[in-house]
Amino acid sequence: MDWLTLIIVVVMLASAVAVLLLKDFLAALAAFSVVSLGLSVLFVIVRAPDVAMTEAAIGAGLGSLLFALALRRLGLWRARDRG
Amino acid sequence: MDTIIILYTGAFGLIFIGIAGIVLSRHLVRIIFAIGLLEAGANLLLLLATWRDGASAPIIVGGRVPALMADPVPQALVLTAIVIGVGILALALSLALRVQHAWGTLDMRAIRLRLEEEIDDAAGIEPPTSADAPAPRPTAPATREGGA
Amino acid sequence: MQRFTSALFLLGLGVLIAAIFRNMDLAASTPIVGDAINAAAAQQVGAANFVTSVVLGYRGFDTLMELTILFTAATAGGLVLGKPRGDARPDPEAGLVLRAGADLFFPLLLVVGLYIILHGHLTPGGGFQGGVILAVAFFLPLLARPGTPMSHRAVSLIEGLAGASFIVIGLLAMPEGQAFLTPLLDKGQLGSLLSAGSLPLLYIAVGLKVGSELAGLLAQLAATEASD
Amino acid sequence: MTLTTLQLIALALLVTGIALSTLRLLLGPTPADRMVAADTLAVITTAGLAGLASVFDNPVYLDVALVYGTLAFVGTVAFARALEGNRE
Repeated sequence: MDWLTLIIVVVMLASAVAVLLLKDFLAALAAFSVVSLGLSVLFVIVRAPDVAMTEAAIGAGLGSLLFALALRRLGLWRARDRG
Repeated sequence: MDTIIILYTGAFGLIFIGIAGIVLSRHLVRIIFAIGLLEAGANLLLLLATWRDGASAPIIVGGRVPALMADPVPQALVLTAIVIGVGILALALSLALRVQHAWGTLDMRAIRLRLEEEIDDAAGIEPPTSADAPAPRPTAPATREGGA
Repeated sequence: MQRFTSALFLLGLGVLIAAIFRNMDLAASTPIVGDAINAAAAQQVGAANFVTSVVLGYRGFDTLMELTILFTAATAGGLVLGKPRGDARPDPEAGLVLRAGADLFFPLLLVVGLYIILHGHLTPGGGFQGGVILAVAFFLPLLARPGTPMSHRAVSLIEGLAGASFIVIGLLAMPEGQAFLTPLLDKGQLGSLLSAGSLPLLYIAVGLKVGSELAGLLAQLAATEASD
Repeated sequence: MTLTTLQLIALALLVTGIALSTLRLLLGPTPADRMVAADTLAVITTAGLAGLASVFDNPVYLDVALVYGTLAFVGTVAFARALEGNRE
């Protein structure tokens, strides 16, 4: 199980750094949802299915929805074909 | 390497990245993202406090009672903490919306300047205008899309 | 200058965390309370999911306080957002795929949410998770067709009734000399749907409260005017 | 716990998928690329959670996969919806 945990932690931390470094907020939000995804798998690995389910519901559904709505209304959501 | 060391590294790494984001960022929305990361790391750390190797989930399935079960108390704490976290996130985002609506900027430096000006105005204090005073304050730059 | 101080602070923080990490006794915990609960919860509360036993049985009062915090956060968010202006231009209607998908997905999400709430004492899940799913389910049609009116009066009514019923179920134990929020009713067969006394009722109240709160918050956020 | 050969192969394939999708997420270059990578990761994770349920030999973890599978769709729809509304 060690290698699986290691891979998930590396993916999670890499996307956490990406959240702070990416200029575009759409990309940052995508990376943020990947962080909560990795966290959900880690919660399953530490045998907490209840917490994993909460994190899945919040991170995948409601959190993305909240941020998407708010960023759209803040005018930070620029769709570009290139760049 | 032990699984527990990897897990603790993940939790501490998330906390460190979250605090770094709060301290270094100048954009309000980026700070809210960083608060989310910090909260996630804290939740993981709380859950790891009672980790035991080989324990199974604290749920009885089909009348089969496992020999060693994980501690349900931190799990219950973290479960509610995550739901409250999303409430806090929503509140922070609505505050950011109000700030954008009122002042037209989300840059923390500009927001701080505006705040000081408003406090000065409300208190009736003239901005310092002596010959030895530092250069007048730059007008708040109206950046709306900022980097890290 | 500010960047430099921030970097210095982070360096100190990193050293501090590394020191804590080095001296920490990893994986040496003996969860006394947790083991006691694991040993006794099946007889005392009767729920197969011990996390549910802790959330509603042993720490029910804390859960009530946490619901209060969530309510405060949601209300404050609503207050901060304020009333949307009447002339606000709503988002354009979604494409055919999302409209058809929302119609198809609404009943599925409803069933999943109710399943998660009702089986909260048997499988992972419960009021908090199911409430989130219900909130998303009721918000999805609004995402597909912006401008659809959502009855805020009904949402507040459900929210208030759910919160009140949580407290009333807690108070029902008090006339018989027991503490607030003591689990009532028959424990039943461990692992069957009708077991664990009044815990499923409490979880239904929690689910409805969380769901209506978050759905109302999402609807209010969606009704706020876009800034460009 | 010991993994059977089938579980080992399944987990190895899933990890390969995770690695490739994460590469796309970090490299970009456009935000749409990163968004699609996040969605792919969500689908892979749903399968991975089902795989973990098999490894742990406990059906309760399947509920997590169910919730993740249904709500990942909603998250992606939220991304896509905000993009669609912005492109006049």
